[in-house]
Amino acid sequence: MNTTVVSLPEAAPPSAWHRFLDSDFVYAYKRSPTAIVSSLTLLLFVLVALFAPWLAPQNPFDPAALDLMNARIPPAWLEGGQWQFPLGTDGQGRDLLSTLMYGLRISLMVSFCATLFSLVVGVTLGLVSGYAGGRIDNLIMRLADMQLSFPTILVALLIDGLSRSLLPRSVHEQLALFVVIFAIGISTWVQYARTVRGATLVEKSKDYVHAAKLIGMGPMRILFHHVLPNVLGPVLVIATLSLGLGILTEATLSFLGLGVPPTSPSLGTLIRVGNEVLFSGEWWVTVVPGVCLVILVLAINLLGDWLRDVFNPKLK
Amino acid sequence: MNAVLKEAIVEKDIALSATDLGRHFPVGAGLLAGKLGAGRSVKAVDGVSFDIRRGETFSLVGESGCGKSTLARLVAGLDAPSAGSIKFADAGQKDHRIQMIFQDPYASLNPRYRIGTAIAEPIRFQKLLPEAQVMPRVHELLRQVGLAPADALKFPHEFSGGQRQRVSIARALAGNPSFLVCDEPTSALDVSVQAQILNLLRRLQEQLGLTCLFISHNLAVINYVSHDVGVMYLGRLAEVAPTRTLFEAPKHPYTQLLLAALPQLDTRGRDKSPITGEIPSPLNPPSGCAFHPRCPHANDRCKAEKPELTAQPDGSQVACHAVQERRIPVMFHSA
Amino acid sequence: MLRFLSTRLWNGLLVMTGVSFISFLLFSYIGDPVNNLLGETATLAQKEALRASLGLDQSLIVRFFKYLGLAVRGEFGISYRNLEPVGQLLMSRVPATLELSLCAAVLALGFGIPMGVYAGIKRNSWLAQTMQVVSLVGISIPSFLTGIILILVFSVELNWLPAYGRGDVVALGGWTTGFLTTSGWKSLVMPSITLALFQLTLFMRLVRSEMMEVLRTDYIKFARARGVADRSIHFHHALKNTLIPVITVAGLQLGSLIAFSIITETVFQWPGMGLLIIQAITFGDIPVIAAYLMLIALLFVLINAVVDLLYFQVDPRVRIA
Amino acid sequence: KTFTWTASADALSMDPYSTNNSFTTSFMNNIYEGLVRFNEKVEIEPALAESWSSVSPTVWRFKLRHGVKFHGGEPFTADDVVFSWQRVMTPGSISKLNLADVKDVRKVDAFTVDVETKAPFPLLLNQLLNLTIMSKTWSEANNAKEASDLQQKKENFANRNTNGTGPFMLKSREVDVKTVLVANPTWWDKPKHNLTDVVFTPIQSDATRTSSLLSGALDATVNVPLQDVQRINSSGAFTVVQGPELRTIFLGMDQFRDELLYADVKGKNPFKDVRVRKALYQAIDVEAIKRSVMRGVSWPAGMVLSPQLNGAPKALNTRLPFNVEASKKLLAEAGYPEGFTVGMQCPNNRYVYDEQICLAIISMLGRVGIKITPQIEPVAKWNVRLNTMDVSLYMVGHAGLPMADSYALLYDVAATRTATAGGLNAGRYSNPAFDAVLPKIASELDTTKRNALLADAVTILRDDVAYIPLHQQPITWAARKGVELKQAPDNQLRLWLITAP
Amino acid sequence: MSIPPVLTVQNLRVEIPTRRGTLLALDDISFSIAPGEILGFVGESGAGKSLTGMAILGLLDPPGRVASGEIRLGERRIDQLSQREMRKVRGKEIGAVFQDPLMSLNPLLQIGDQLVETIRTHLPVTQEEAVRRALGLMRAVGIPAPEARFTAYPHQFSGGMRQRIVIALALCAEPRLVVADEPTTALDVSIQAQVLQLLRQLCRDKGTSMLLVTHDMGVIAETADRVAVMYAGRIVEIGPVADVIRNPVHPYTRGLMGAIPTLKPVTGPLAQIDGAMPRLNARPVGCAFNPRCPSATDQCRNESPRVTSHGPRQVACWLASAEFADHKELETA
Ligand SMILES: Nc1ncnc2c1ncn2[C@@H]1O[C@H](COP(=O)(O)OP(=O)(O)OP(=O)(O)O)[C@@H](O)[C@H]1O
Ligand SMILES: Nc1ncnc2c1ncn2[C@@H]1O[C@H](COP(=O)(O)OP(=O)(O)OP(=O)(O)O)[C@@H](O)[C@H]1O
Ligand SMILES: [Mg+2]
Ligand SMILES: [Mg+2]
Repeated sequence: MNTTVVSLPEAAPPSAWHRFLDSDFVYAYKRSPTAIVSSLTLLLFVLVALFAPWLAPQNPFDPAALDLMNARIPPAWLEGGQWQFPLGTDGQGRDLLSTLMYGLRISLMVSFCATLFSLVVGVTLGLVSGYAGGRIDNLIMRLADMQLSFPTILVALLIDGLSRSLLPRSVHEQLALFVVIFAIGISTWVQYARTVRGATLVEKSKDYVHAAKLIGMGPMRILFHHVLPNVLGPVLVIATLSLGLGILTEATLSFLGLGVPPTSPSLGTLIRVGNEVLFSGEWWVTVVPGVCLVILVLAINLLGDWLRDVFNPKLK
Repeated sequence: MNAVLKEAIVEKDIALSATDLGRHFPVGAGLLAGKLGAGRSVKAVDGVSFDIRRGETFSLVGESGCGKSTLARLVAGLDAPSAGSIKFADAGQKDHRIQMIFQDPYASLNPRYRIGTAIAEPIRFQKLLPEAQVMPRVHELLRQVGLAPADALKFPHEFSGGQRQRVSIARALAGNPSFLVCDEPTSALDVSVQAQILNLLRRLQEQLGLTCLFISHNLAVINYVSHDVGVMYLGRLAEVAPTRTLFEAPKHPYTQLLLAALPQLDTRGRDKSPITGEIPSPLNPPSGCAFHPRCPHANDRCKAEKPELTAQPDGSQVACHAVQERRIPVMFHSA
Repeated sequence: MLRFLSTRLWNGLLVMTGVSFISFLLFSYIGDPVNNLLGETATLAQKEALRASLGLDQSLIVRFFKYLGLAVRGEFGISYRNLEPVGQLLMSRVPATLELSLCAAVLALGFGIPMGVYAGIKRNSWLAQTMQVVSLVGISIPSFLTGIILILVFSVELNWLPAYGRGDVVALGGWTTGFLTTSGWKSLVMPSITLALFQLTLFMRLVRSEMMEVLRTDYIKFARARGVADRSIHFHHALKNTLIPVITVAGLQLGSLIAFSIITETVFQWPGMGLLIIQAITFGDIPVIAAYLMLIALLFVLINAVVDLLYFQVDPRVRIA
Repeated sequence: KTFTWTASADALSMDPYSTNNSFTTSFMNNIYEGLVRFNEKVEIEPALAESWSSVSPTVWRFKLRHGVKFHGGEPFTADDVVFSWQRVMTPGSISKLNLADVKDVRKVDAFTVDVETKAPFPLLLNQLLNLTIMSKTWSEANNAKEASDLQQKKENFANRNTNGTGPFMLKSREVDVKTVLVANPTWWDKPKHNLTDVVFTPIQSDATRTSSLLSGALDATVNVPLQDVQRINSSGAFTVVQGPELRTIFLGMDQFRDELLYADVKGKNPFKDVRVRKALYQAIDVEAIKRSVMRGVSWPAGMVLSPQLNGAPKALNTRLPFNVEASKKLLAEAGYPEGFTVGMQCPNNRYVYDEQICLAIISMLGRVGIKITPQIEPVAKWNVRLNTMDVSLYMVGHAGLPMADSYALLYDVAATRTATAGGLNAGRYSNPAFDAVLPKIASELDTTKRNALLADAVTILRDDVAYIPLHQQPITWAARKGVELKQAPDNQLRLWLITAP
Repeated sequence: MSIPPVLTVQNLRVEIPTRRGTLLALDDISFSIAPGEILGFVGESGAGKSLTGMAILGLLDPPGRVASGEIRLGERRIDQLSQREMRKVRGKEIGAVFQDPLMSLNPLLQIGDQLVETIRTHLPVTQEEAVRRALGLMRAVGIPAPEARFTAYPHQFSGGMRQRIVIALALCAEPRLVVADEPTTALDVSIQAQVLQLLRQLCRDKGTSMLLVTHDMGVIAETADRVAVMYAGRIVEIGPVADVIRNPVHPYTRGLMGAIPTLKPVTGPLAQIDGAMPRLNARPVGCAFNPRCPSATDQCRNESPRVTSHGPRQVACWLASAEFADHKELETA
């Protein structure tokens, strides 16, 4: 067994933060331009999304603030552009820059929630499946097999339909967003479950788990206190990558008309709408959010890829 | 069990007695496996009986895959036997606690926990001490195993293998065990570190009066820590004897083989005629005495009939037809 | 082997039953075919009459068992949209999808694996890094956008390739193929690239990381220590070992290529199952949706079995001694 | 000449009775013909019947055309008409819904038939458009005596094969891929077209459709997205044909429930108050929608009827003025000075720019304080909403087709909703005065009187602000330069009128 | 020295650049192996035993590299050969056996294929000839019925059998030197004895030299002619096995000998060297062993000891001369 070389200062043990700064992870990070650029890009996007209401010149979600008179103004540097709308406006008279900021917010939110949701579901099922084994394991894995045969779009339809018939009317309006989140989330849990199950199978036979059993610890506590923290590495990588995928899936669902409501457009919705006007000369309506989406997803994917390499114990 | 033996050990208190212990693993998995498959199983442990006296160390030795760890897990209660029983003399009493030290020092500590937390876990979880006394006790334990109290804040990866094994020992002791199972605690360590750990274990056992089940594949290590030794071959006990008896008068051909094969510092140039043959697969064990394909003394009875442990005059028990029939010369140890 | 097959069969059955039930659930919740059949101006009485005649007014459970009973016999009813028997309809779409998926898979594997091997061997080279980033750009663009951009460039501007359809197809028995005509091949280019892009990146990255792992194993080191040539080490010793995870992933990916090429087929008007299902969904063509889901589930069950058999082929360790 | 064209969807079936999907019907009109047909101005002209006369208020006598042959060569006679009537009444038929007022069709002699209506019915000719004539011998020979039935397990022969009398004959068909027609050399009418073959390939995606046209693979496309018009025009090789459709787009309101489903007003329904409805009306600037959303191509509407629709009172096609102040005032009078919140149901793939129009309206209503919770959904789901009256404020459109008549539209849209009436009246508008006028229109055989009655009915709707009319949307077709498409406001491509260069 | 040694390593330094500076993994390693000789390397985990073997094979994992010193195979310098030339040396002139037989064989390739490929890489023989040779080799390493097992896969063999095949692979081209890195550590004692026996016999028959890396002093005692004891990247003591075992000079070697449990009756605690071997990045100034050394002097704490020769033995310890003086007395006495 090759242990990694770690310096052992004999003085007081370093603080957690110091240890973090001193870790291989941070070291690898500092040496990877890709990781730095992509994480900074992502950070920028996240900040913009978080603070959109304060940063955006206009609130594109407030229909009353929109004026059809301002529809289809090209970006400011083009002929007919106005500096009031730096990136131009769309067919509704929405300032594209503001729409973009808000769209980013929705996209990230949907993708983040979907990822979180599938992560929680997938990790829990994976842990239980791997730890319990036997019939439960078989059942969960068959569920996973089933999941594979359902396209996200059908899942979206099913969830939408089910929630409509099961939930009271009064909550329907807020549903659209959740339906998308659920649909995307449900479609990706299998990956987590399988990975975590595999990792759990490895971890549960490790002696520290036995040691915990010896003092009479129950399976749930062992799972969540001992096993869980040790299987989170690959989960983090999947989560990062599926964050990017989630944004694309949401865009695709929007393309099929099943995405988030058009009054609160996401990047995907914006592209879908822009996609329609690709021929008409108003290229900015699609190019601006398109480029933004590609950069965002690319940043996430690059980061995820890098994380995967860093976290792969077999490449240490 | 043999009447003579029972008398011999009556004055000493028996802490654990295992009777006809067996653990069989079904081969293959799946819903229909049991119904459609042949229902084969690996008899990892099969018909094993032994006693451990209070405050003493019973050792198990044997080659890889012979079922040592399985037996250890059964004794520790991590696994349930498919046959037979394990009886602890003080079972059910408040201070009956079993702890275990594991083979792989790199897997026996949760990498996410500071070792202080790891050592404190048995105390906290079993509420052995009020919270205020937990950390002092942890520090005390660390000192006891030769580490510094300041180490409590470190993570396992900051320690070498030997130090980790000390931490494991500290954690095991933290649970105030009345019984300690050590599953090859030094086989992953270098000799110089092994010596440290062996010395430590011996000292602790003497100081705390622990009863131990000690497992190793190295007879020399066994020699150093145990009172009684059991030699396992393919899930069954081949020979059980007090340590000195075993080393000076090994009776089972397999025991003799093990002793001969162990590389020794002073055996330079000895051109041993090594035992031929491979260790059989436990999936497909030989009939009769499992050792017969490799045994120079095997005859038809050995091929057909499983030998049982039988007591010998010098206090050892041997499961060998050849020994029973005195087909081979048998030495006896005179204490 | 027998046990293996029986377990597979049992698991497959379980999955199929589950899928059929869930897909059946879809029935009641994804839109009402009656509206599409009758037009929106039909009166309530007319709609009720049709609904009753379609049996949609019965309880879910009754319909499920009726449906299952028929489905087991291979009868899925008649499509609400086309009035064709569903089985026949699906089967008529299978060739298009399979040919497209096949091309995409060949592209993805044919380029992805060599690229991955290269990136794995020369992980720090300029070309490998570029391939990494470019391939990531590839999967960061939604496929509907990729499709449209390809059409704009190669159909509208350059006029090289047809924007839609399969071109001329030749019927061979019950199978229609576009492989035998020039226009068939031309039509395949853009859709298969669109479909392959994502998979290509996936395979490239998978092979890369597997390759990097395998190259660190002891047996590769030992092969080097025996003086085995680099080429043999990379392509004989290492590649074969990377294939095991690739097979698993390739199986699943082929499944999803076949099952979920909805977007690509819609953009290129590719007359396959993806286009069919999206139309069926829009129309509420329940029998088609249900049969499609069963078919896909069956497909995945089969693919799983094939993947396992391939394991047997590639990895001697899983062959039961 | 081969003419290749596309639309966004395929004809659903080749059996003309199996559906009343309007695209399928229009497609089938090139193969099968009825006793009468529409010309490009959507006016009735004789087809398989040469003339007709009234025998009694409820019985009409049709003289059939001589010398007409089916594509298979069988001569056309009265037997075929009677057979077709019988076939259209079989359980699987959906066309029969559009022949609800016909009671019976009887043979008088080989070239004469009598059609009996259930009551005096002026619109019989329009309704008979839906009775396309199939060959009796062919249908019987091919076991297609009954219309395609979804309950059957076998496919109906007529679903893939045709034998009509029309200008084109079906040559081959691959569902959703390609349908090829050839000109009928023995057509009874003098062809105005110069086509020999027609290739139809449906393309679902808007962008792909336009791309394919631009790439030169197609001669013509219908359903051109408005935004692509400029690009198509600018290429120089294509012409765009645009005109108003018969379809009027309007907003409906739930005027039935005592409390709206999706509103923050509890205990009462603001839409029951005409002032509120009027306030909404006046808050919407259709001119702005026309200019910005519709790219300058729409025809703002003052009533739910298109002025081109048979019998529509053109004079009433005037809008209430767009006036935000007036709107606010009306709201204040009605007791909602601060406005209220209400859900709005819109399709997003049904009408031209449906989603965008709704978004624009939401923004406009926002200015008078009416906050909208949008519920914008694909047509399949939106349909269910209309069907189940799960609406509060909703967008809907109607063209009065297939009869292309004002009465039919009013009956669907504004008749008090019962099991058999008001099929599209999802808001359940109900006015006894209006309901009283309707039957009079239905049976009035005198055109002038009928038109006057229609004007009365429309006036009631306008006074009630039963609906908020928006506009007629454009039909946009495009074709290679030199191809004459002959667009009609019913959005049907009549192949027999097309000339290609 | 009349017969020139097969392998000469002189002042070998191996460095591993890491993010916390460059580690000196092997420091000033010098030794040679005579034809037919078995040189054992012992030492604790991480002492640099495997690294030495890998450096000789030219297979250091990047970023590790030979920083200075030279390695000669016979007369030829091999530490500066290109990868291509080195490949011809590996397998042909230097064979290798690694620790884990399960991991050393490609699990997806048949045993026969792996043998034939290796033979044909180095020897200009036909396929049939290669197969014949492969079968011969399998027989030579004691695999019964080689024809039947030719097409078997590694997993179908037991650990001991696998290690025999690994040995066969190493000996394919009859190399002059075999680097055996812990060839028996993963095996059970009874199997270990068989494998050691086999290695010894093959070397004796063919006159092959061997560098035997292990951490089991017992194995060395039974197998090797000479032994080198490594500690923290340096050779602390090297000499004939019997001498080193009987009269360890370096305090570390002495501690090591005392720490090995034996089968004799236990008299007291095992000799114990407190502490642990320092990590490469925390090597103390002076002699690396000084913090654990019971007799360390100020010199030990400040200066790294030079290797000094005492007859057939070389020791890197400031106290060695004094020790030898004592021994001399003892021996003469
Ligand atoms: N969970 C299990 N399922 C099936 N077989 C098992 C299981 N655990 C152990 N075995 C089998 O039981 C036998 C004994 O295993 P065990 O781990 O007890 O051996 P061991 O003596 O501890 O070996 P080692 O020295 O390698 O640790 C082995 O053949 C092993 O393959
Ligand atoms: N790539 C590397 N990066 C950093 N340190 C390394 C690297 N490779 C080896 N080392 C270090 O070099 C030292 C010598 O390693 P080596 O493998 O030669 O030890 P060894 O004596 O063979 O030990 P073992 O008995 O565990 O096999 C160890 O401390 C190891 O951690
Ligand atoms: Mg074990
Ligand atoms: Mg090593």
